Amino acid sequence: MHNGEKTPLIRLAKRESMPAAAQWGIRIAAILLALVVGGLVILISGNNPVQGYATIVEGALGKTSGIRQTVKNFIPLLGAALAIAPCFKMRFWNIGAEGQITAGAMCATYFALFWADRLPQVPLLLIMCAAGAVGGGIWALIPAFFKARWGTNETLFTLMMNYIIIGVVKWLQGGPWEKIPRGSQQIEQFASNACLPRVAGVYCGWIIVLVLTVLMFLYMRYTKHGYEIAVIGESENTARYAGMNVGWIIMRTMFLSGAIAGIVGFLLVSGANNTLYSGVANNAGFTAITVAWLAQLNPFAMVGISALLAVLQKGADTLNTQMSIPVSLSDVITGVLLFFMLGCEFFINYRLIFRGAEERQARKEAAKS
Amino acid sequence: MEGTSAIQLKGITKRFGSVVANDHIDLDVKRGQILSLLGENGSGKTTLMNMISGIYFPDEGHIFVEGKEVTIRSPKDAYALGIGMIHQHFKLVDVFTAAENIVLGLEGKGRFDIRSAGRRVKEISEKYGFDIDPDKKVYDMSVSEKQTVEIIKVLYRGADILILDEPTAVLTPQETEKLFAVLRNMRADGKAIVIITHKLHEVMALSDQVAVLRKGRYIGTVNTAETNPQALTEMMVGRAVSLNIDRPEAKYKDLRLEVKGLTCRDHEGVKTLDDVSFQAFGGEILGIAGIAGSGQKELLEAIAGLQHVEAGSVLYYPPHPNSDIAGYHVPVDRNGEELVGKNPTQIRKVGVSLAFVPEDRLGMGLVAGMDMVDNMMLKTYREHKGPFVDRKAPRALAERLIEELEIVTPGVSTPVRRLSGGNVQKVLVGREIDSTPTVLMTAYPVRGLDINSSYTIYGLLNQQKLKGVAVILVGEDLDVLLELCDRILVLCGGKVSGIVDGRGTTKEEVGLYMTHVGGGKEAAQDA
Amino acid sequence: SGGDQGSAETPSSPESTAPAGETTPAGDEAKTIKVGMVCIGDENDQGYTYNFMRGVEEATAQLAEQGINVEWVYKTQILEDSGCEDANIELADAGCQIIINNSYGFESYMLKVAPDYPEIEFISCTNQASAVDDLANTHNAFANIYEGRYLAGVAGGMKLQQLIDEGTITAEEAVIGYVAAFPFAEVVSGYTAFYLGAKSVCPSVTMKVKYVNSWSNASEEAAAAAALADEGCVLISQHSDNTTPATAAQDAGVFHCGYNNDMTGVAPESSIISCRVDWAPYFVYAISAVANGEEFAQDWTAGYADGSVKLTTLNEAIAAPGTAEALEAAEAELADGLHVFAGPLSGHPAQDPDGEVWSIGEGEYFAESDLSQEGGLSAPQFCYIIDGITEE
Amino acid sequence: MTFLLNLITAAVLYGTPLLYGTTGEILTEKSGNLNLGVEGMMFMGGAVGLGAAFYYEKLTGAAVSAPLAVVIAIAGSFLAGAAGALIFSFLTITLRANQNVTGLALTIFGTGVGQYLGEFMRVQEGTYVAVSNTLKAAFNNSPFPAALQQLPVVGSLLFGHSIFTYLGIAMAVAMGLYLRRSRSGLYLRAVGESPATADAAGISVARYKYLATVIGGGISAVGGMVYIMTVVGGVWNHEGLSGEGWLAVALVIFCLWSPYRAIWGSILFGGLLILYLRMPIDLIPDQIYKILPYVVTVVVLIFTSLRNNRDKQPPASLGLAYFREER
Ligand SMILES: Nc1ncnc2c1ncn2[C@@H]1O[C@H](COP(=O)(O)OP(=O)(O)OP(=O)(O)O)[C@@H](O)[C@H]1O
Ligand SMILES: Nc1ncnc2c1ncn2[C@@H]1O[C@H](COP(=O)(O)OP(=O)(O)OP(=O)(O)O)[C@@H](O)[C@H]1O
Ligand SMILES: [Mg+2]
Ligand SMILES: [Mg+2]
Repeated sequence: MHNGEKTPLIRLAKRESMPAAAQWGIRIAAILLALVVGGLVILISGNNPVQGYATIVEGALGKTSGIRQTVKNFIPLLGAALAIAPCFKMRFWNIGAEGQITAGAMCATYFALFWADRLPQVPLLLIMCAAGAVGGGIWALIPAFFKARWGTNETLFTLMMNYIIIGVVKWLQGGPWEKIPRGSQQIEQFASNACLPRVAGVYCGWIIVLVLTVLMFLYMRYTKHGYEIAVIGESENTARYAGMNVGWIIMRTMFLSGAIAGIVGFLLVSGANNTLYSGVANNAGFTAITVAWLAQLNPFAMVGISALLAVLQKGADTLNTQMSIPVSLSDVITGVLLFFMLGCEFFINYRLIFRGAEERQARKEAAKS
Repeated sequence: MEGTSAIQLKGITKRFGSVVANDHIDLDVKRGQILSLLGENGSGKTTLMNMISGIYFPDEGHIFVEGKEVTIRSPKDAYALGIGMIHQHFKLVDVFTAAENIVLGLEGKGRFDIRSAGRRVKEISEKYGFDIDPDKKVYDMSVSEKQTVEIIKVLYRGADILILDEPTAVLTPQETEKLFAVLRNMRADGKAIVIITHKLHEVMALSDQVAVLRKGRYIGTVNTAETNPQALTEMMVGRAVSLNIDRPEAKYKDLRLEVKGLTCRDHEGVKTLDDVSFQAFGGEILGIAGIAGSGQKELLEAIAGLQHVEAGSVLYYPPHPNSDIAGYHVPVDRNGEELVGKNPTQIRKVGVSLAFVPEDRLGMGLVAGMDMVDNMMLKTYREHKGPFVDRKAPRALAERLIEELEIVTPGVSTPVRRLSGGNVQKVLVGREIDSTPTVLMTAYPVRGLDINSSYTIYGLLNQQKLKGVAVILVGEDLDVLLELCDRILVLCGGKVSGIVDGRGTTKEEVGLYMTHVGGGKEAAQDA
Repeated sequence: SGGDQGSAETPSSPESTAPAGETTPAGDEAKTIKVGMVCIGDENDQGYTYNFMRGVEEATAQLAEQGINVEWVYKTQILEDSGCEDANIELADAGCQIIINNSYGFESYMLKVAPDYPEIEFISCTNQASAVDDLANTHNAFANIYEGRYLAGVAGGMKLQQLIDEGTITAEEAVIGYVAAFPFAEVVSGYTAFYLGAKSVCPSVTMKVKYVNSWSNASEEAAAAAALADEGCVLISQHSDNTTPATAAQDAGVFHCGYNNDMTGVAPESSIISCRVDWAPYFVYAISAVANGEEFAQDWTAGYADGSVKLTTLNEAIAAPGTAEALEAAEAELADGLHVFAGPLSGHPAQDPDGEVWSIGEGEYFAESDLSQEGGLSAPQFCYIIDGITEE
Repeated sequence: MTFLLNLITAAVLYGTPLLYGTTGEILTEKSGNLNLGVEGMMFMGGAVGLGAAFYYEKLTGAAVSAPLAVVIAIAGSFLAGAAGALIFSFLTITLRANQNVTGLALTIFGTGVGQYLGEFMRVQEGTYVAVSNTLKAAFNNSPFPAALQQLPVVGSLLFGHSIFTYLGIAMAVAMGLYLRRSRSGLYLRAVGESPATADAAGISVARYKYLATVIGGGISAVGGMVYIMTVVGGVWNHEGLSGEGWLAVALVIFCLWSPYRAIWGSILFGGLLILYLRMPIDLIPDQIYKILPYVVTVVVLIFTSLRNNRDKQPPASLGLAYFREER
């Protein structure tokens, strides 16, 4: 444009597509940039950032015990992200995975506490898993029902459901399920037949979530259900027109999502903690939302991103122990990392056009011809 | 003043990704004139106008208003230059009143007084003969009321360069006439008006000049008085096109669908269909005419099982099992199958297909973000056994449609969102026809389509009719309905106000039925 | 004791630990012991873990004088879940000879790790399983904090009696409000001791207890204290971790006795005194035993007289005249073997308020945390709601 | 009677921080931005607000001016929240990131920053970070003369609350008037309902969104400061805010995006928070009692969707990014 004065300094245009390599280049650059900013945060807090990052990596991946704990952090993150994926694909903003995990954990715990003396390990674990799935599923089904029937806002509904179930577990923990002698606010540790066996030093949940990753990928990509979910996510009207029972599919998908979250709950009580408490989900349900989103709902990408966050979590813990850097500081760094990763998608989807860039381009072309 | 340039465009270029929507376009809009902007779908009309009204920013080129070069960065800049645009898709806030929508974005001094704005609105609407309640919420308004609000919005701002993007697509002939009267008034006031429309008779009736775009390029401007529809079409399309619509006579006609006393209500309990009865025959095109919102959509949806039916029945008479729908007259020997109470899948299974093209054509029939393959299987994905979807058959179908219907697309895996309007429509109609229906229902199949694409669609419908399919066509262009349909059913306020023979009726007769139930009788008396 | 809250010198990381040998007095050979500690909070919590850290500080200094260097390794902000198990493993793998778990909920996880490391001594504070488990390397320890609460109760009771004597309140209006975490023996034993201490100097006193069902929830603790004040309580005490009961008491214009830390800094107009456990004696005892290759008790307790329970500085500005003397007298009695839970007492089991009446007569006493008794435990056992106290 | 008055007084005390958190979020959401980072912003506001008052007092010593301290605390917390909201705005408005996810990230970041600042001050001071009694009184006591406060019944009911209650109510009323009656309020609502429409009408969508979100975030964060200075007594406590921000998000739904309803809604929620302590019901365990606010919110959510009143729905574009050239 001529009167360059008034042309906007920067304009935006939507990009058609970007080669996958370039996309990942941008994402990795964003992560590196975030680490630099995070390093500044560490520096300002009066610590050595290089040493800090070395400690994080060393703590999370250096020793077997560290790796085990990293894997332990990784399991619920990946599991919950997988649970969230189909809902988000359907544009159903389920932010209730935290509660669904808790509900599943609660139902699985019922069998661990009251059926362990009657059943051998394998059937007991299967029943606990099923109970967890049903519990999480039902907890997710409630908001889904109201959404399907009356269009009740699911973001806020599922959010509230988290606090409700956590309150219920607090009550069980200090009331009917409290161990004897009373007053401890704790539920008895599970009998050994209600505990998941370990594989390579970590309870076998990691195998389960990795299998779930593949299944979820197939489910979303190749099944009729996956197709229906994608159609509803694009347009409910179209889905209805195609003869899909939208309400039913919403409920079915949410049940499935809740069920997977519930299985994660089962893994947490049976594998990790061998008992139930109100904080059993420990924010995995919330963090998984960022995982699912940053992975663009691709199950395999979720593996990588949950691993990254799990390393950061464990590393933060080491940071706290070894350099007495408070846990709060690692929350700040995690926040910064998420900000950068969220922000960088913009540069993948849009193109910036700077003032005068075109004239220069035009002049160049003119010079050529 | 008259005849001087209001807006001049020089070398305007706009790209969307790899699409060049406008390619070095020059245009001259004069004061005191109505300029029609004509072009096939996707030729860049809307894009060009959006750059004048500040929605988009040009990649290259210069805009002059009153001879001075300007930079329009936002709609605000455009308003400041006296440019107002009424968009193809309404830009109104549903939960606001008319008055609130109208004053939106206006710089104001002193206390904000919505009531005095309401009075101004009343004044303007009285001056131009609109009828609008400033305190009515937009969500309670009909389409034409919404458009009225849009027009008043522009007038309220005192714009003297007015752009209307397909304003008549949703209006009845009477409403269109009213709008044109207003536009002529404004022309007399010395305003510059650009109108985009696909209806050539409107172009001829209203405008002083016609500018034509083709595939993003500017082809030329002609004086309306010196041209005719045939010539304009050739400019648009780039080659000679026949403008006659065929109405072949099918060999056989047999009863396929009988609707009796169909009644539906909407959420608020208002009757959208009121005791509707008619018959549809294989081998004929039954047109459905009516003012927008008279129950057309509900009628088709009720038959297709997408609407809750309060009373009445829809009986389906299948063709004889031994006949392949393609043509032998076989007497119906059954009592008919009740469709009310069946779900859409069951109804589709018996052969009743609905190709519904809503205002937002990607909104319902197709999934915008999915590619052609996935769109092909939208209604058939269940047929295959097992939990997995089969993408082989739909892929083959997509490839066949691209070939047969000359769909322009980079490939079967391009999201249909990226296709142009006409091509999207072909994908949709092509898929429906492929399901070999015995009843094909379609609403506004050519809405917003250019002449060339429209004729392709008409041809497809005639083809089906000749195969013995019962075609039900909801249309908005009476000229087309009169030329294409064997019979025309007219809806008025959810009631059937008349069923006329397409060959023996006139536009006026149908128009009367559209506005009065039983209006036909008066018309008959007059005659 | 409010003055030495500085944390700058607190050894909070391995780096800040004095290198072995530096502080060793001449003559003795230097011994270095590596001790791990799993903490529910960290020293910034100004309450429970902070109090442990002060014990650590003190014990390290004392042990250095004995020629024992302690290298501390901390795991802070550990939740009462399997993270605690991981923390214990990590500390064991890091070569710690002693691992201390500072919160009640840690024990069940500690017990999962202990069998795998028979050479490491595992300590769980405020707990009781070592008496019943069959592991030789698990230990429990808790000081007789009820004695501290009894003394704080005396200071509070003095204030109440003063208010009665001045005519500010009637004898019936001498009501204590108690913000309690959870309904179990440690808490019940504590508030009963506080009540008995107050009653010993103000016979007409009664007490109301409200539970917040959390060890640490600032706003709910404040809400409970405010509710108690609104219900007519004129003195608030607490068994919870925050200072909000003190500030709420000050807002309501009533008095307060704290726990874990000196609270006069935040509520100078209402906080009279606080009591706390001093962990230094136990740490010195356990660590020196390990350093010297000796066995040490699997269940340990000590009281006020042993310096394991302490009072913070009395807020003279608001305390009743004669409080210091009354405290001295009570301390002397405790040293002489006074039983806090002495008869006549009667009440109902806390877990079963409608159950059978429990009582002991004149001259009898409930042997709280008395390891010399058959089945005695360091962890508190007294769990009755006695007459004069109401729970909600 | 006294019981009821006490209950209401306490409900107001606990409701006042929520009132700020909620009205701030209402302003934000009216612009179409769903900022789930309220908890984070309130956390930052709490730490910075307390810190501002604390260090101001430390600098001036006995010469401290209580009203000025209140102003400084408000300004400090507002700026902290506004800074958090600015990050959110930049990411969601300029970079068009997903709002739900960005909000959650802001929660993580904000609680981290708030907690870190609180601990940092604690370590620096080596003791409690607490304001003096003089300042505490300024923050907690009623601004009205004692004579008014001592009127029977109405005295404590109307005049017995802290300055923040009155400021909060005034702000909520002002915001209600702004949204309903002013030109710019109308435009803001238009942006939240249909940014494309607002844009075509010449309203600067980005500017409105930025301003509403940043100011809204600031107001929410003042709630964090009010919480620290009143409810928890002007001392930095280890838990920080314990979920107050999420409750504020719930309250936004409860009051159907109306600042007027937020006034009584926040008092009701404040009451529900503490009711279990003052009106124990034997049949209902405390833990179940405590989830009442959430249950009530769910019920309201369901009822509003059942009634389907067009004027009581969330802003139509809530949670969606806007790009002019998007189709
Ligand atoms: N989101 C998009 N990204 C890239 N290209 C697009 C996109 N949307 C549309 N296109 C391009 O636009 C062209 C035409 O599409 P469009 O839907 O605008 O048709 P149209 O002619 O404007 O229809 P109508 O007349 O009904 O408005 C296609 O060739 C396609 O390449
Ligand atoms: N926002 C957009 N993003 C991507 N492509 C676009 C966009 N707007 C328009 N296009 C493309 O630019 C071209 C011109 O579109 P435009 O809408 O201007 O056509 P039109 O002449 O108005 O057609 P119609 O008659 O269908 O309205 C088309 O190919 C269209 O797909
Ligand atoms: Mg177009
Ligand atoms: Mg167009």
